[in-house]
Amino acid sequence: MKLYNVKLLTITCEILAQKNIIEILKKHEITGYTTYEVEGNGARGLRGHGLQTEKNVKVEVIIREGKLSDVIEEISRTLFADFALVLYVSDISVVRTEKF
Amino acid sequence: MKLYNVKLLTITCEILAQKNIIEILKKHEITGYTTYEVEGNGARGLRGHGLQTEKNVKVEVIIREGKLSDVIEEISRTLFADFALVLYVSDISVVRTEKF
Amino acid sequence: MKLYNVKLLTITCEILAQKNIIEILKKHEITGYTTYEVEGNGARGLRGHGLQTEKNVKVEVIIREGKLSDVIEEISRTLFADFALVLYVSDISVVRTEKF
Amino acid sequence: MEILQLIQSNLLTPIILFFLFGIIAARIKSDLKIPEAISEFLPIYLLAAIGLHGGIEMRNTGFENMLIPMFVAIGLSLLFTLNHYQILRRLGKFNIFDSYALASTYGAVGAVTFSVGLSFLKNQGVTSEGYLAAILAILEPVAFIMAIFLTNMAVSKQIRVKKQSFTNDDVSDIDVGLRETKTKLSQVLHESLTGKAIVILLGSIVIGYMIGESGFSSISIVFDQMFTGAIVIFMIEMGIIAGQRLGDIKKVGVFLIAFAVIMPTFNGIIGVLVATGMGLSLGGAVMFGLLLASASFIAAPAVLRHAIPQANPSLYITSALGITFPYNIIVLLPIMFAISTLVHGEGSIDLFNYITK
Amino acid sequence: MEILQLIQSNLLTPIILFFLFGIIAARIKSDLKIPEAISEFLPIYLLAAIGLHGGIEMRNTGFENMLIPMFVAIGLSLLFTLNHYQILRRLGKFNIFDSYALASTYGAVGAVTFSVGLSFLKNQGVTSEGYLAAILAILEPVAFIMAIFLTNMAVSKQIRVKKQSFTNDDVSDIDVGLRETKTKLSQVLHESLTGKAIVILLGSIVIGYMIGESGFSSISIVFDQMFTGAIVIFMIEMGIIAGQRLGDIKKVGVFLIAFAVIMPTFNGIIGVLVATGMGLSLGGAVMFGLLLASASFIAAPAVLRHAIPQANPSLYITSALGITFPYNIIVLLPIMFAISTLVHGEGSIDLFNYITK
Amino acid sequence: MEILQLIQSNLLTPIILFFLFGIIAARIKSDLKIPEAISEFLPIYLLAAIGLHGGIEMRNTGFENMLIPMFVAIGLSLLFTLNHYQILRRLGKFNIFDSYALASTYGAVGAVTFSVGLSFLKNQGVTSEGYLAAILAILEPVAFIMAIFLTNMAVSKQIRVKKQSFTNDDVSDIDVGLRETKTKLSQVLHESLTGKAIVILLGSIVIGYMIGESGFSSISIVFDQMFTGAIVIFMIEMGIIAGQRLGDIKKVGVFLIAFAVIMPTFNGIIGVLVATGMGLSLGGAVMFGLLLASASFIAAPAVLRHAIPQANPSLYITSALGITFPYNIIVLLPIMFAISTLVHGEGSIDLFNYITK
Ligand SMILES: Nc1ncnc2c1ncn2[C@@H]1O[C@H](COP(=O)(O)O)[C@@H](O)[C@H]1O
Ligand SMILES: Nc1ncnc2c1ncn2[C@@H]1O[C@H](COP(=O)(O)O)[C@@H](O)[C@H]1O
Ligand SMILES: Nc1ncnc2c1ncn2[C@@H]1O[C@H](COP(=O)(O)O)[C@@H](O)[C@H]1O
Ligand code: NA
Ligand code: NA
Ligand code: NA
Repeated sequence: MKLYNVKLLTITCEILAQKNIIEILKKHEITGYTTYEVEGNGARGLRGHGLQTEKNVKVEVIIREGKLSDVIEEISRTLFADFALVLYVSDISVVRTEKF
Repeated sequence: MKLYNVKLLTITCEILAQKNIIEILKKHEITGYTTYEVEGNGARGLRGHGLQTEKNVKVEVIIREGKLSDVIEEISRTLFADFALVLYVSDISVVRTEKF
Repeated sequence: MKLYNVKLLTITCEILAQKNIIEILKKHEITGYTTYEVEGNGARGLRGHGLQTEKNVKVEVIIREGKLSDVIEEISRTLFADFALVLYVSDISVVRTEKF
Repeated sequence: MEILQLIQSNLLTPIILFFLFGIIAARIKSDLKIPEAISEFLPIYLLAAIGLHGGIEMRNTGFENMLIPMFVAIGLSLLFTLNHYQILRRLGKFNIFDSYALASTYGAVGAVTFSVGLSFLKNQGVTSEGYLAAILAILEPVAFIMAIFLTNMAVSKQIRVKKQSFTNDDVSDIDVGLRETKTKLSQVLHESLTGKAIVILLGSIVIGYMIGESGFSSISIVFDQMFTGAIVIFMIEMGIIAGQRLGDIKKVGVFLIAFAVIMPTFNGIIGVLVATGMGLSLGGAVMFGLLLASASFIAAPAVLRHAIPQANPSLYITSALGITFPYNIIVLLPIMFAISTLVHGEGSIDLFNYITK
Repeated sequence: MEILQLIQSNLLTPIILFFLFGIIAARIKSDLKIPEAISEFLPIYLLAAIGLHGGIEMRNTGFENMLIPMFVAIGLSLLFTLNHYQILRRLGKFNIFDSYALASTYGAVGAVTFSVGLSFLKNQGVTSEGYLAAILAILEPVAFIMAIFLTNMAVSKQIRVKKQSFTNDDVSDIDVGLRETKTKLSQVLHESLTGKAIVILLGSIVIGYMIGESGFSSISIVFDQMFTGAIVIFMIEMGIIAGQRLGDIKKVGVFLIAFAVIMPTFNGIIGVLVATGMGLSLGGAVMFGLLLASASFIAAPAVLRHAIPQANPSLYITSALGITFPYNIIVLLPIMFAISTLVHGEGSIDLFNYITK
Repeated sequence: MEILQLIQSNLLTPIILFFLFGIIAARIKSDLKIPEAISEFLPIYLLAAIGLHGGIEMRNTGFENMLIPMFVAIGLSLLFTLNHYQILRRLGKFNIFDSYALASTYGAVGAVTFSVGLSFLKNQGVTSEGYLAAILAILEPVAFIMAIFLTNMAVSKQIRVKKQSFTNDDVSDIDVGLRETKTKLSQVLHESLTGKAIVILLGSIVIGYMIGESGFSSISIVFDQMFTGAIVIFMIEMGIIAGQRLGDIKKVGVFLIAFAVIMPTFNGIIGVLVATGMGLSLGGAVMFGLLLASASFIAAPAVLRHAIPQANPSLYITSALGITFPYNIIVLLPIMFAISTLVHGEGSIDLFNYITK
């Protein structure tokens, strides 16, 4: 089975920033993503206990290398300052590269 | 600590395909896997809202390179056409290679 | 956007071992991590059904290569024997390396 | 005229209003939703309550007279499923998979619709035969199993035809295909019979039968008095989900929209008449009609996605949940009640009571 | 003296005791918690119950006389929000973002506080005007919208000032900024109005109005009789969350602590007096005061985090939930009740009944 | 003879039937399950209800006479735990870790069993002393703490022995080991005392005591009348989990199966007799016996997995939940009721009433 190299962008952030992330993705014409709620600890303290709005969410995006940089740049610029947020990139391989 | 290279196969699909995936894994004598429910968006639209049966699930399998190709091939052949499904492979390292 | 290479340590284990993992992280002065509940199958059988205490959890830690080995070593030594547990390491890149 | 008044009076019950409210909430894109755990629990609760109630009734009245209605219901369900298939395939020009999937969705029954029907009757002060809960349980898998069987037959035939026209290279593949078909059918049978809806329903019927009224008293506040309130909460979620699907209705096409309204009306009215003919009570005939009129939207995706994965799920879910369900509980239920009242010869009096009430 | 007795008697109700219990459980680091699905569902349930109740009352008593109290409430809420802002910005030296966020948190209303107030009155055998539920719904977004509008005005001004002092390179950026501001405001408006709290509350009021007492009877066990029990369960979770925040109280500073106690007292007492002046009943005046006294802690983070992301959420959540909420339900509610009793000229008799009870 | 009739009559209650139903559902591999949030919430609810009830009773009857039963219960629990250990280690040939884990699982108490017991008595129209809820809370950690203490002593001894036989290289390691043991014990103590079960139970007892009957009335529908219905729902899930474990019973071995039946019988009957000797009522003696007979399966894994991680959890969970729990609620409870009736000298009359009822 031939596999093609693409990137996986993973964003872990407070749940109220999810909408902002999805909007940024949409702006860059990315409509494929996977999300799920998580708990966590970081610079802004323990998150995921207490009020519903204080949970974290992970957003995972399989993305071509070409779009990656722009998306990361916009997330960094608009969200890093105000929101609890961590992001990272990994190398992955997929079967159907035309999907991404 | 010596680490050994293996593969991580990640399948994100509609929850009703989970059983099919697990069966394919079993057929290839893979009994180790991790699953969790997620939401997502893709070619088949927004998933994870509404009816229970319209959620997505992620299935993660730590797997030796040897078996990888066959598993991917069978999933592609039997499920790609009918189910909302995305899969990717990443390189990982583990401590206890005998477990996989 | 300049990206920096770090490691992602992923631990999948029974939920009652989560506290032990977090303590080990704390001991190595790691306070950033993300956790979420999962189900799974492995050497200790199907987990995630039945009693609350029989679920699994995934703990993900973005970590500098320097600390990685010690953390893995301590987890292996103290928890491998008694708990259902699997761990792996992947290569990732981040924007703000000073966070980790 | 009276029917319109019945419909209007039904519209003003909390169950219907909260359902419509849910639809509106979804249309204005509100973030309102009933947490998953609650909306997953409520059908279990509703089925347990229905089952207990049915079981207790059966203990009181015996279940000898249940056999005929049950077999008639099964027969009608199979007949209707075949009928749906012909209509969808011939007139609707749907492919074989979608046709069978839709045919069985409408041949099967809807437990939520049944709950609403019971509440409707309660509201009218009318009772129904307890064994109808048992028929609900038995009817659940019938239409699916037939549709799946027929689909697999059709597929096997296609494969066999291919086999003859191609070279022998694929023979083993085809054998595997045939074997898989059989496995699938027995799997679906097992999955259907052990599906949570049937299991909790049958279990509760048996338990209700064993404990009777006296054993039930200690739990009647939870399993009887809270019933309508629980449906109301569930209807909010059903409304939200139906509302989210309204946008997809255009995609299902005019033919299916018409099918989703006309077919249940036809099936339901026949059900009421047949049931009356078999001697069921006014309320029992309504519930019998509702069984045949209702389409499955909770069980259907779970069963059909495995059994006929080639069928497009948004067709059968959208039409069953987005069109037929609202139509059934808002419009058809009062219509069937009026018809049943009429054919039970108590028309004038009952309707009068109802309207003046 | 009598007020102390009222407070003491209020302290010994299950609602308050389970809230304090939750705080203690959090402080001793117990792993007790109400599962998320339950604590997500309970506010929806409480608002539905409040709305239904209010709607039914409005059907009984008409809602002509609701208009004046409503506009007065809106006016007071806007006035108070501006007042909060001045105090926080001038005296408290908070930055513009935190000031507006806090000002609107205290200008907005708290649905949970409202629920506790209704239970308190029920306990006293006192009723209140049904339309107050509608005022609760209408008041919810008012303070937020104003604060967000003013914040965006201020930010735009800052940007415009920058624009004049810098080179033209950033012009397009600034235009984008201004456009984004407008989008944001209309987004917040839409999000507020379609937010689950308002939607379920308004929906239930309308439904309550349509079904009336008779339609409600079938669901009154769930939506009326279980109300206080449900609040009790919710208060355990509220106590736990408040308890977890107690540690952060030091961080909010003495000024904000004082603000979080004095401001609600001031707003609430004015509310009681104004309401009494407008002719509201004893209980109605208490609830009107409570609307103005209460701070929002469930809606606030969801709205403000998007609208004023620069504001520090732990400031407004901690002060509203950790200080004002306990103060309001334990201390201020009985105080307002005593004042309302006094100004309604039934002081001696009612208080006497209350205390001897 | 009468005991068989008691068992049979107990079998036909909704609680037991739904438990058996859950077992069957699991055995036929149905996908039925109670959503996690609900089954996580129900024990909290049940303990709150038990606690409130107990607290109100204690307010009515005083708690002076609670001290002796409490200390006797603690004494018996410790004694039984030691006894279990000897039997398991000597006769059962289990290793030290499994022996202590199992010994304390059976020395500890089961809150769910206690709930079922209360419902059983309610069903019989018999009351029990309110302070037994407090004894339930106090007894919860006792057996665990002793077992953990003894396990750690044993491990330290082993390490010390090793230390003498090996070179000095490991000394620091051993010191660390000993220090860790102490930390562990104090951790377990803290975790046990702040564990959700104890916290909600003690808190509710105190609140029940403070509010009394009159304060309880507003929440009695939720915390009293819904109690049995809530247990029924929980028992479905318990049945499912027990059913899933039935397959593991072979793995625990004949010895442990016998232990899981004989030991509770022995402990329970002694409990009933001792309680009767101390002057507890008919129902109180049954509940006292049940406390001693019951094994812990919700608290046990959470405590023991941390404290004695070397022990195999499937041994103590399977035997406590899969064998002892069903045995206790189906067979032993009626037996203890019969014995208590007998030794309370009301045998003939009560049993007669019971059976003819
Ligand atoms: N080192 C890390 N490894 C994994 N996840 C992290 C790490 N640091 C932060 N996070 C996650 O990112 C969220 C926001 O981080 P922060 O902005 O540092 O509070 C945290 O709540 C965690 O869920
Ligand atoms: N580009 C992507 N990145 C991450 N997840 C995706 C992506 N595309 C699809 N998915 C996930 O895979 C599921 C099925 O995708 P699809 O078959 O394209 O509808 C979606 O619901 C998402 O959860
Ligand atoms: N090969 C695998 N791939 C992914 N997850 C695994 C694998 N093996 C085990 N796991 C996860 O790790 C948990 C503990 O594994 P074990 O100790 O083998 O029972 C399982 O319940 C799974 O969630
Ligand atoms: Na049907
Ligand atoms: Na306010
Ligand atoms: Na015991």
